[in-house]
Amino acid sequence: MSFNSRRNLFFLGMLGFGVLYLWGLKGLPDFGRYEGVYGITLNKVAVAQTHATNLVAAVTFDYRGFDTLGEEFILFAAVVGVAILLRAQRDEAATADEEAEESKDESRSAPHTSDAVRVLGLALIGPTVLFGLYVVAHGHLTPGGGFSGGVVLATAALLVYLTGEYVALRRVSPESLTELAESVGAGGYAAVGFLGLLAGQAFLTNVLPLGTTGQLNSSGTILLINLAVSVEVAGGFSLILAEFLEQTLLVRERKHG
Amino acid sequence: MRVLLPLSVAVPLVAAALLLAAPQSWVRRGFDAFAVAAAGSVMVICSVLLAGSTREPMVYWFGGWLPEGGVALGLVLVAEPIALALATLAAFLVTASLVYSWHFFDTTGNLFHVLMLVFLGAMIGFCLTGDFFSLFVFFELMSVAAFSLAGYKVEEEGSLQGALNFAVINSIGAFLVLSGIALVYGRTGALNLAQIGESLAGAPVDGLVITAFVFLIAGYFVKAAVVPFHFWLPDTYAAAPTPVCVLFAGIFNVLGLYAIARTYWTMFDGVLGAELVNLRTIMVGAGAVTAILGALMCWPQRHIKRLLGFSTVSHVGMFLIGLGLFSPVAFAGTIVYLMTDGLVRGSLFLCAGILLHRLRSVDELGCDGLGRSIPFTGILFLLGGLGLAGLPPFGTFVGRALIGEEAARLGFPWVTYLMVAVSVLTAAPVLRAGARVFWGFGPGADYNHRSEAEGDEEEPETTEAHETTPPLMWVTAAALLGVSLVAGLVPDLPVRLVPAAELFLDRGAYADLVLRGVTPHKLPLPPGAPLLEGAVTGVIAALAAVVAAAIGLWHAKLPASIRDSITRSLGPAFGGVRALHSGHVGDYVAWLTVGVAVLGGLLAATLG
Amino acid sequence: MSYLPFAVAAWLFAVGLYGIVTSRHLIHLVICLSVLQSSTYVLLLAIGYRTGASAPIFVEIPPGAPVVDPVVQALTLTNSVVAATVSALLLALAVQVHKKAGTFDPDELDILHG
Amino acid sequence: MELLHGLVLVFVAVGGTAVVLTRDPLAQSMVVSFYGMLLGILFFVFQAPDVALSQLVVGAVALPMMILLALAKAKAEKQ
Repeated sequence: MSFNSRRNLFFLGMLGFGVLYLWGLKGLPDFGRYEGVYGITLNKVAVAQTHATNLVAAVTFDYRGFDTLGEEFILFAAVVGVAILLRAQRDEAATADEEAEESKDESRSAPHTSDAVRVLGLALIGPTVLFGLYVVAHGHLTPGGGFSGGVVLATAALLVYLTGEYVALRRVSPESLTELAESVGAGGYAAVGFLGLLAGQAFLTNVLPLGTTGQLNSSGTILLINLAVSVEVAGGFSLILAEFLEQTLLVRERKHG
Repeated sequence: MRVLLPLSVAVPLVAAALLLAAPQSWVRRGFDAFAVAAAGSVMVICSVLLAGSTREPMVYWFGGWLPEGGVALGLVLVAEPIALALATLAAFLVTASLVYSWHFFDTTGNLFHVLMLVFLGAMIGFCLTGDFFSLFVFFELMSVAAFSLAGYKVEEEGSLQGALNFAVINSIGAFLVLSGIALVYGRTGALNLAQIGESLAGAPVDGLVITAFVFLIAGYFVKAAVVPFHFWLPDTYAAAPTPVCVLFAGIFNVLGLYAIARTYWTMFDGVLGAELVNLRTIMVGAGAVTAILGALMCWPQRHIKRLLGFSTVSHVGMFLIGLGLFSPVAFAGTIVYLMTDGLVRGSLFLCAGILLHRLRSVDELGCDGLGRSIPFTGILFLLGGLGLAGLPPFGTFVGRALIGEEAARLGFPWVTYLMVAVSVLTAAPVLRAGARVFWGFGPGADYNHRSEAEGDEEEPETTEAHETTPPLMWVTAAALLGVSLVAGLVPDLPVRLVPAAELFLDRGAYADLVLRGVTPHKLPLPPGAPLLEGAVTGVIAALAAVVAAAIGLWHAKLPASIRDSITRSLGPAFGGVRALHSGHVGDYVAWLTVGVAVLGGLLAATLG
Repeated sequence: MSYLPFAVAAWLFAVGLYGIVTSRHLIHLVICLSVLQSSTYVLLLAIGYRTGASAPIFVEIPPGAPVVDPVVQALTLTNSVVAATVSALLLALAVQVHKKAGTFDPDELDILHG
Repeated sequence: MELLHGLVLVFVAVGGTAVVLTRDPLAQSMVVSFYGMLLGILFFVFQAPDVALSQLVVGAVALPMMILLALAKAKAEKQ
């Protein structure tokens, strides 16, 4: 189809689609007047039942914990997918490595990063990690948790790359490290599920002591799951960024070398 | 027993996580053996659950959150026979694919196995869950694993483009489903399927109900590849790795249809049930269009995997007809049909994989006669073609006959003829390709075929041309065919399935089971109906397919006047339909939008 | 006013689709898909909103105080992080297509047809 | 409160449109970062601080970063 006929066909369809959607939305309760029975019930019982003050965390990691396990594995599968898709180029990367080593190219260690950027980046790593850990650890009490905290932690890993410590990091093989984080994160979540089975309860039952509401050490398995998720998310995002970055850096280096 | 329910989903997922952590220094066989063992044990778990559920359906509440006063707080898995039959099929196909790929990919590494296991866990979760949002989560999980598997052959341009089209269209489908879920949640304040069903029942049909239903149906139509949401399928199947194609053709598409049945029977039956007659017409119509279009598109294909892709589209259309009749008998027939047919199509894909392994190509014309050296694969391929046509005792004839009879009873007498014609039309090109490739029938390769489209772009999946076929490859292909054949020999198979189908279609019994823990009454087996007529039809269809294949091979020998009139009458329409399959993702999305609008218009006009 | 949040959700869905249909660059296309996805977040959160209610976090508010629906937030929260990784997967696909075909323009990708 | 809601919603609608209409992916990565921030603000106004936080780190930082990297990668390969 030509560009215009495709667009016109789309507009034709969108006319019907739009009318349908708007008609459907009219059937919703007015904005701000929602009284859903699920949410109302949880609002009444959740704090007492889970000892988590953040209801969203209670829903995500306890009541609907099995869903979140599925979501964890979506992330897991997507990250493995990125690794597969960029895999072919890893062979090229290996070739580039050999070439570089043969020529003993000094520029490899710090490609195109000025000292000012490096100092600033290095200085930011510590606070970023701390902030990430804080967000993760307080997920059951205040907004945050393993998902957002994990991304923040991955940002710290990115800072390491950007400041040029990338090649140093490569020596400890970030791929296998982040892959390990992936499986520990996803597997750890599932392990918490088996904890319930071992205690003779249902899968993913919150069998640990719930502690005092409002304390950091409370809400039982919610805290544990939060940690597992943060490992998974941080590992996943680092791996993705590394896969993309590796190529960019190496190709750039090859050109210079 | 009950504890096997969460394990059926958790085991493959945990196995995937463990496999990823396994050191890369493991030998390839280690990954293979571990993955096969994991998938095999999941198959055992599912079969045990299946056997148990036919005696007594079960539910499993995660985290111990039982429903209080009809309000579900947590998430639930529901073990009932139909869902478990599909889960068992999924586990069987994954195990078979992993066994098959034992010698198949000359690659190292574990990522392929990891994704296959995630895919398996997602399919089982999708079948068993009783929660609306979990259904979406496992839909997404399945899709994401599938995108990566479809693009596995990164050195091939077609594989990447196919995967990209697939990913974009399926993601839009998923967002449609999520929007539908949001609308339903806004109305009912519930996410548990049974609870939503009770909340919606008896309410008047309004815009929200229709829109939510259309969005959900359309989203699952994308997955099932119903026209005009089907464009991604041939692109993806043509280039995806063969073991993955087996899963796509055998189970992935039909799970989209399964989700539609779930959605309708647990949630919307109470509100849309009064308009069932109109809904039935729409569904049967959509199925018929899909079946015909897919069958016609099979003919010009010379790329065998793409041909099998279009035959999948066509057969999905027939399953949709069975499903859209909204009756227990037709539903039982549909389940039999889609399971046995999926096995046959899976086996055909495996044979195509052997071709790729031995001849480095799956181009019908390019391989003309080259398959003479592998006659056994050729026999399997031809048997598969006859299975597609519904030759007894392949189970396919049972399902088709049952759907046809029930359709006639419900006022669609033409459905039987349509289904026979469509299975002949999809089987004949397969037989034609088989006869040409494995025995060199028909004019030579230099003969000017009407199709100039994609020929041998496909790269082989193993590194060098092989002199022999590893036994595991054809054994798996034969096993899939064999199971389909045995299914047709089980006496009264459909009769045994009818009570399970009735349970599936009983919204009240489902809600009692999930929300109140009431085990449904065991339904008596209905009297067995002789399927003699269906068997005779099956034989006739197979013969017709052979004749049609012969015409396909030697149509140059037909009198010129007949050829000209065929070209004149069908040529332009054919060319037009083919041109729509442009490989352009923008086109596909435009068609998707139109499809939603048309579905919405039809439902609004008849139900609103 | 009470209809506006829902209309915005519908608008984002439509605009995202428009972007995908008319896109001439695969990376642009993937970003449009993420706009489309944001429509579902806006819809879910708009549905669960209650006028005058607080966020569902019982730190500075007494137990039993009216709060907005926590369920839609839980659904959106996990989704938004996961969606980013799926976008990464699509971007990786786009980059690989570009590597093989030498173009990001869907109009020039024509090996799949018929 | 009403006014604030309306204002942010309109910004989001305009922002989403701007993302789609920015045809150059490099420029688009900046616009999408801004759009991610707008969404974060909207979710905050909707009393969803959890979602707002994750939207900010993902939509305003991580996603644009990935787009830039993907573009850089494609460009580097071309040269």
